[in-house]
Amino acid sequence: MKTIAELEAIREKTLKEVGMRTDNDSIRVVVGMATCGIAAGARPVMQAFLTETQKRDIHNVTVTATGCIGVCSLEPIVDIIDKEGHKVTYVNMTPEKVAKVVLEHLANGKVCSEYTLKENQ
Amino acid sequence: MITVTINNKLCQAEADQTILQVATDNGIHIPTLCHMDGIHDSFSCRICVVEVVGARTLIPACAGKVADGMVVNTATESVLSARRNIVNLLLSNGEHNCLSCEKSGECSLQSIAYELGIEAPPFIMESIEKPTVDDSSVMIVRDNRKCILCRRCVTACNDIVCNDVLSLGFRGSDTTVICDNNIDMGSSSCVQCGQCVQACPVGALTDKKSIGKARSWEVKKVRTTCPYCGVGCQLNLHVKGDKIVKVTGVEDAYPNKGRLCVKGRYGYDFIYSPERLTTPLIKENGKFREASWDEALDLVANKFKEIIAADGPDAVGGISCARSINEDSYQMQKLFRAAFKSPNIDHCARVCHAPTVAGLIKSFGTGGMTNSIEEFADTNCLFVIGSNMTEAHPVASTFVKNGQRNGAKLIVVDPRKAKLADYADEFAQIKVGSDVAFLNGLMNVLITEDLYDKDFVRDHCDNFDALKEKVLEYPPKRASEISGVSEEQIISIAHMLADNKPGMAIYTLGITEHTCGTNNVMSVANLQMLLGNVGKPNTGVNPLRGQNNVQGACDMGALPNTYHGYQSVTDPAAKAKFEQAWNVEGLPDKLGLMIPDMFEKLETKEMKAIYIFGENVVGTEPDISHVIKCLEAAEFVVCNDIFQTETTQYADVVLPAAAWSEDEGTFTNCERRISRVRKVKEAPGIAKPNWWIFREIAKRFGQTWEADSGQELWDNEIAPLAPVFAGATFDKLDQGGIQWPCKTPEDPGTQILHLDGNFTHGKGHLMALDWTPPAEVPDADYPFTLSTGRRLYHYHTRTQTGRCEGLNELLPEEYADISEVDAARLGIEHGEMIVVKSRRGTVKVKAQVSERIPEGLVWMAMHYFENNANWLTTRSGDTITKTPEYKACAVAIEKIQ
Amino acid sequence: MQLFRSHVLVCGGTGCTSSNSEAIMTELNEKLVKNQLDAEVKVVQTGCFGLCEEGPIMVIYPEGTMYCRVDVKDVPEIVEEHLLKGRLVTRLLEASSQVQEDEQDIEKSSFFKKQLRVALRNCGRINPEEIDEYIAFDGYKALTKALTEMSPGEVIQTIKDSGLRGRGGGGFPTGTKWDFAAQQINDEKYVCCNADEGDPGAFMDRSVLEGDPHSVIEAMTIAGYAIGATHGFVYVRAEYPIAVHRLQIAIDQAREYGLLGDNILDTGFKFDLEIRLGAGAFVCGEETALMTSIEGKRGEPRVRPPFPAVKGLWQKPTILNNVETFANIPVILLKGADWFASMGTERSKGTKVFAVGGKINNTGLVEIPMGTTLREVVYEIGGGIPGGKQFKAAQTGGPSGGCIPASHIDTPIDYESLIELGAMMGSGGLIVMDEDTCMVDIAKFFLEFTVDESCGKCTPCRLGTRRMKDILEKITKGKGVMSDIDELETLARDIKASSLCALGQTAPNPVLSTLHYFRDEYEAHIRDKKCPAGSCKALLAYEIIEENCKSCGLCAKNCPVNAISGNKKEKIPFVIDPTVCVKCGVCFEKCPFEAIKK
Amino acid sequence: MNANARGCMEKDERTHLVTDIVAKHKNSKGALIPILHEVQELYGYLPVEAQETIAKEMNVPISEVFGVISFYSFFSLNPKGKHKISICMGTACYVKGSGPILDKLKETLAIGVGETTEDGEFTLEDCRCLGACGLAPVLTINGKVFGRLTKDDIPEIIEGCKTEGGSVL
Repeated sequence: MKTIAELEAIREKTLKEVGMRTDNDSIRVVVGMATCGIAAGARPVMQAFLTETQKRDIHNVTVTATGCIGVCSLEPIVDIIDKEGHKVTYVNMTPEKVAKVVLEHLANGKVCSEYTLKENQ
Repeated sequence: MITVTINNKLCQAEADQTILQVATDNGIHIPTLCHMDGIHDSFSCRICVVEVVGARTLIPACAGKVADGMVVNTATESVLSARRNIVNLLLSNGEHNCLSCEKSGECSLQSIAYELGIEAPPFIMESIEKPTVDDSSVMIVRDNRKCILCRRCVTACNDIVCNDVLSLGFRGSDTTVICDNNIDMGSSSCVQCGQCVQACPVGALTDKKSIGKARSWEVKKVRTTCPYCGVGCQLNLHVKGDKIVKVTGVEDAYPNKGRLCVKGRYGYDFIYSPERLTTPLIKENGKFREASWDEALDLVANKFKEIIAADGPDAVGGISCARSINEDSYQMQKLFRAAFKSPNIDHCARVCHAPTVAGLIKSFGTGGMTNSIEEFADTNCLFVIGSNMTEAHPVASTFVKNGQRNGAKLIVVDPRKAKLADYADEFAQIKVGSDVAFLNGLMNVLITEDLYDKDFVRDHCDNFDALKEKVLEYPPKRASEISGVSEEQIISIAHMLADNKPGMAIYTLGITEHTCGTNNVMSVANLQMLLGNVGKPNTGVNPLRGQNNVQGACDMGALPNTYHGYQSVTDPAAKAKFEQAWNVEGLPDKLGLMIPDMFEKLETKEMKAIYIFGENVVGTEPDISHVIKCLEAAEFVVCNDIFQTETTQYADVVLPAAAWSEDEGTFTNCERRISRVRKVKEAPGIAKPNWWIFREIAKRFGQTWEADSGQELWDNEIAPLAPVFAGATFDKLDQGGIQWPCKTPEDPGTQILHLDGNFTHGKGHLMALDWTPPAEVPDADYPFTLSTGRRLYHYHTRTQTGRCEGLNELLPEEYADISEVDAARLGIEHGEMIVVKSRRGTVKVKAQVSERIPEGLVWMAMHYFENNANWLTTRSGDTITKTPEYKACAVAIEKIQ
Repeated sequence: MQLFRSHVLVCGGTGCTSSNSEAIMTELNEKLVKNQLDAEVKVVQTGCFGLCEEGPIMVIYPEGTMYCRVDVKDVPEIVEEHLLKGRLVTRLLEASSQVQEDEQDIEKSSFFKKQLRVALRNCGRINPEEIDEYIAFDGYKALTKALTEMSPGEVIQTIKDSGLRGRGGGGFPTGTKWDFAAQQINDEKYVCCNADEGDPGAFMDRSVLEGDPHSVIEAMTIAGYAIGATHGFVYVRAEYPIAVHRLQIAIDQAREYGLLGDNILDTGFKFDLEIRLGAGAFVCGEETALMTSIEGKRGEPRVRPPFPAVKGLWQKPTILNNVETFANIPVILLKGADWFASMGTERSKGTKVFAVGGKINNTGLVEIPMGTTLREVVYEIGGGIPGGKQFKAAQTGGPSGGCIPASHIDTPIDYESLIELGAMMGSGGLIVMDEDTCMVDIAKFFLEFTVDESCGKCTPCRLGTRRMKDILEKITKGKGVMSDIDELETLARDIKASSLCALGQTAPNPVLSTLHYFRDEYEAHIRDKKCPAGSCKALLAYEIIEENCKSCGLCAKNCPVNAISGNKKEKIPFVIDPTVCVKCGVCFEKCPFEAIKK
Repeated sequence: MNANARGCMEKDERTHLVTDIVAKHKNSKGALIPILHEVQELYGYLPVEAQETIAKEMNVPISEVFGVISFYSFFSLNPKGKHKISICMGTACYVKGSGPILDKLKETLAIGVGETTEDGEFTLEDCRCLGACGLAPVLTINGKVFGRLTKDDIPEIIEGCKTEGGSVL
């Protein structure tokens, strides 16, 4: 059982991890895994992130799931958040697109603009 | 008190009343379909909607509670429009044809359509699949085309009689009423009580036997009392001409509050059987010939005179009838005592509840049920021992089930897992004949754990120390060893009893039909006294009597030890009183013979003549071969009956009697309620009321008895001569039943005996009792215990039920119930013919393999002659009352190779 | 053979060599040795990558990271950051790679510009299977505050002051509901959460459970504290396996952290939750039916009063709120009633989530402050109607609701204005319809739904809705008569007035609403035997526009009943025989020249 | 025949599992529906013998068990086909044309809604909103989502189920 103080400690610690506003060295890949996302194919997309980063031996990436952001017609949606807290949203993702995003964005820090929201509206 | 305005009328109301109640009280009509007064409402039909000023929608009057200042309009255009639409929708769905409908004239839908001026529905709902007619049940037709889904039948089945067969299936416009898991009614677990039919406001459920017999406006309703078990249900006979065309329960009447069982509702047509006796019969050369009344009565009178003259009055004996009216039993005991001067009068209470009368008189001072059936439904604990209520007293069992569902703890103690056990919180599967040990075990826990009602015991009971000393010999361990009920369960039941008060004990023949029957009864009384459960509402010792008027036959003095009203024959004052009243001298002042003794004396020729009124002793007495031998040994046998029976075959004279519904009189049910029995037709041929027959015989003994009707007998003799009935005049009985004692004209009767612990004889008597085993226990040759009883669809030896359309179909033959374990061990298949034999006889019967039977037990009934259990039963009887031990004898079973 | 974790390729082509790649190589090897990476990393000098103006170039495999314009003094950083720690050295990446965040972050897109995420604050933001992440975003802070700083009465007062109203349909004030239950004296009370979202086209509750289950758990616990209940049930649609799974994980985690159970946060407060699966009955969204269903029975509604706050689940005082309502609770407690009340309109406070679907470009969930206009939702958030079609109406409130026609597109969305228009908020389905949608057909669609989902208990709903559906079917088949409209209106009024529960009382709304705004469409179906939207098959007549027909014969080839004739070779325009045509629409779909009209 | 009577029937292995399921839930209030969910998981539907076991073990009338099963569309009284096709009839899907797709399914499979093809391959159901409105109109086959459909996609999808023997689905 947690005390109120422990809860506060967890809050601070996790906020740092999730918030990425510190010297944390990880990039977060957040895949929308609500029903709409999954129906649209989010599972293979998430899997592709895991295999592609493994294949490329990229370790500083955390792949995690989240709920529905709301724009269901653009699912599967993936956010990539770098250590400065900058967020890039990729939409209508597929495993094929993931391979490219991993190489370009994760390995080379170059946004694949053609898959981002802006290009897909 | 609050004030409500309905249709501009100011109405006074109580705060928790519904709009419907207030409207009805004030003579304002609001139509309803699904509403069942006083019972759970489903609020589903919506026909009773009314306009409440200020409300967003219309409000159903059956659900809406009144509030002070509320303004209600019951017939505005919006209300009428909603009603019209509902009726149109109901009419447009299914098929409603009033022309041929049984319900026409008393159909709620028809009345509402009439009220709203709807001739025919303006459209037909074609999109709904047409419902079907389920004709599979023996007694009930379900015409789903007429069903309006008001759910009253479902409520009746589940919430009133708790048979849980009907339910609603599916959803939306597919919703239907289903039986079990949507199978047809005939294959379902329905016990055909017909409560659903009674509840149906339209023609969707009808009694099959009534179809085409009469239009509703052609019948008159005659209220009477059921001719079957001791519950004494109040019936409305629907009569056209002299034919009963239908039977319904009388709503709001005690004890049944409108409920009936399959026999009560559908077992009425035996009176119309072509096999009825229509004329006196005299046996000549082994054959019966018809005779005139004078010839037959002269013969009987002369023969009795002759024997009495030769061998004294002790050489004649009489067995009265527990199915006929009180007035008949009174007249027969009067005949024996006043005319024959013989003390030998008894009746079939001897073979069922004599231990109840003896035991409860000893414990409490009065030999009747202490409380009432209605109280079962709102007590906190129900202790049911040795009672197969759902089959033998179905309507009483509904109140027990209601009680359990209302939150009472239900404890069922029985060797068989009877149906009632399915509803129980605790079911103790006791070994046959171990009741005293089991009950002593419970009392041991109550005393050693200090759970008993010390105040009650101190203030209202005596002999506690002896009881305590005795029950201390029965710690749970020993009680468990004898009864087969685990120690833990004995302890937990004792706690349940102590923790849930008030509590009622209910028993039937499982307690009395033992060699220790009276002790069993007193043991139950001990338990209730110890718990302080006597003399208060919802408590007491409540024996359910077997036959419709067995309480009455006891009350009327058809017993060898008392005049009517339990006035002892050995009391000189009583003797003097009756000598004066009856204008005779030399009434016998000694105890008469009990039935088993009469048979023995017939066998030994010490008794010469026996007069059997309405009893089929060749079938109901134990050890049938012996009974036959005794009757054959008799010099003269007279029977009053409505049919030829196995017993009348041994008669020299058979006198044809008026049956139920052919005479005016009274029955007394097991809760001491005296209810009217009414006449709807004449007896067939020249058959006569029994009281008339006895009076005519008395006339031939030179006695002139004035009373010339049931009413005259009651008002002029029975009531005035017995203090306990003195206040119960026929006029009063005509307005509804009265529970005795009813001592003065103002006395409303007594629902609860021994009120506030004031027992009839002062203090309640606690009895120190030891357990004794049954007289005949299994051994190597006869390794099974046979126990007997009654099944739902028949009554005794089927003299009545066997002549009712449908009942034979529901139970066409006898079975021997055996356990799955024994069946598997002996290789007996369900439905296979087997042999059951005892030291007294052998029968061939179909095996019914049942999970409800414990290993080592065989269970049979006495409905069919050839394989009647009584070919096997033992004559060993209760040490005090001689009631035979029907519940235990040793038998062997064999597969027929 | 030695296995290397990484390969570093350094360009040895002329361009790069001239920009000092040799020195880089030397420095690289030196630093690898120093960091004891020489056994893991192999340095390879390669030929020209062909990007000489970006050179010298260094590529690191297996990642495939390409560093440009690498200087010798950059090498230690590359070794320490990238090879040792696995972090990119961003400043050496390709120049064009800078994140243009504003345009790339979905939350900054126009879809979100008008939105305000309160109930959905954590959805799409945290990992719902990690309680720590919820805690990080102030999760369970409201519970802590309630348990340690507030009395139950103060909690209820805050909710009352916030003006929060039930998000599941009726819009009853949440604080008042809680107050009723709190006032009951009983040894047992229950908190129920309605997650049996059944409106066809609404899925915000599922989204919250899938994206932010802890917010519901936290809110229900707060509710338990406020009314004095120790047990709660979440009634979820069985068709929501992911939501159920995540919720169960969340409950387990909360229990493990002592945020559910016997002694929550060591305050002595006791509360626990159970999930109950629905089983596919829309009526179980009605509160009394839902409770009957939790009790294990047929989900039929019960008559009210008594209200659930007095006699609810197992006859005990019970409050029931839906998921979205609960999701608002923790924030209200944290940020205060005033903050919440500052959003929205006079009588409708806060935000509302809508599931926007149908003929609209951006389908999905939007959360907007109450009072946002329908136009803003459709055109600014939803991105307009696809294919340049005309907005015809929006249907809100599902089978209980009605439609808002184009003429009222500037209506602010809140409880009162929707009801005024004959629609309702409902649980928040918002279906956009364009000129191709037939309003009679839509009304029929909803009635079909109601007929399917009516529990069958009360007569008006069981049979009345069916009758209405039959009439609508008749009309869409071209068999209607004008009096059908009157009958529909009478039936609708009587069903609304006399049904037992809200399902029946609102079932006629889609018909009344479409009749109100689109009566002409009904009349066209009945009088002219025409479906103006061209949607009701039976009323369609297909015709070939002669001047458009190129006599390609594709229509005739695809016609299943050979109703089309013409001559391809002789270029005779094709014609449809209306007596044979079964109106299947294949020709219409197949014609490449838009030569067939409905 | 008396209702008490019953022969010694062979007990199906699954009957024991049903008994276990009931035992697990028996003491919690309102247990019937959770039990039905688990038993349906076991059989794929709710056969009569399972209904009987549940009624007996829970000591509730079988009419109540059946009443509950038949009330809820999630529970099935009949076995389902190998491929369970559920077409979403949510408003979003309907507006985008799930009606014609359902018609096409009925035509292709020659069965109605709620029915199973004679070969036991396909069961056709309509369902309430699947929540994949972004992909409307959608259907699922054994849980796998097919979105943005037109009725022309149907024959191919059905054919795909047949040829792949359902293994990929």
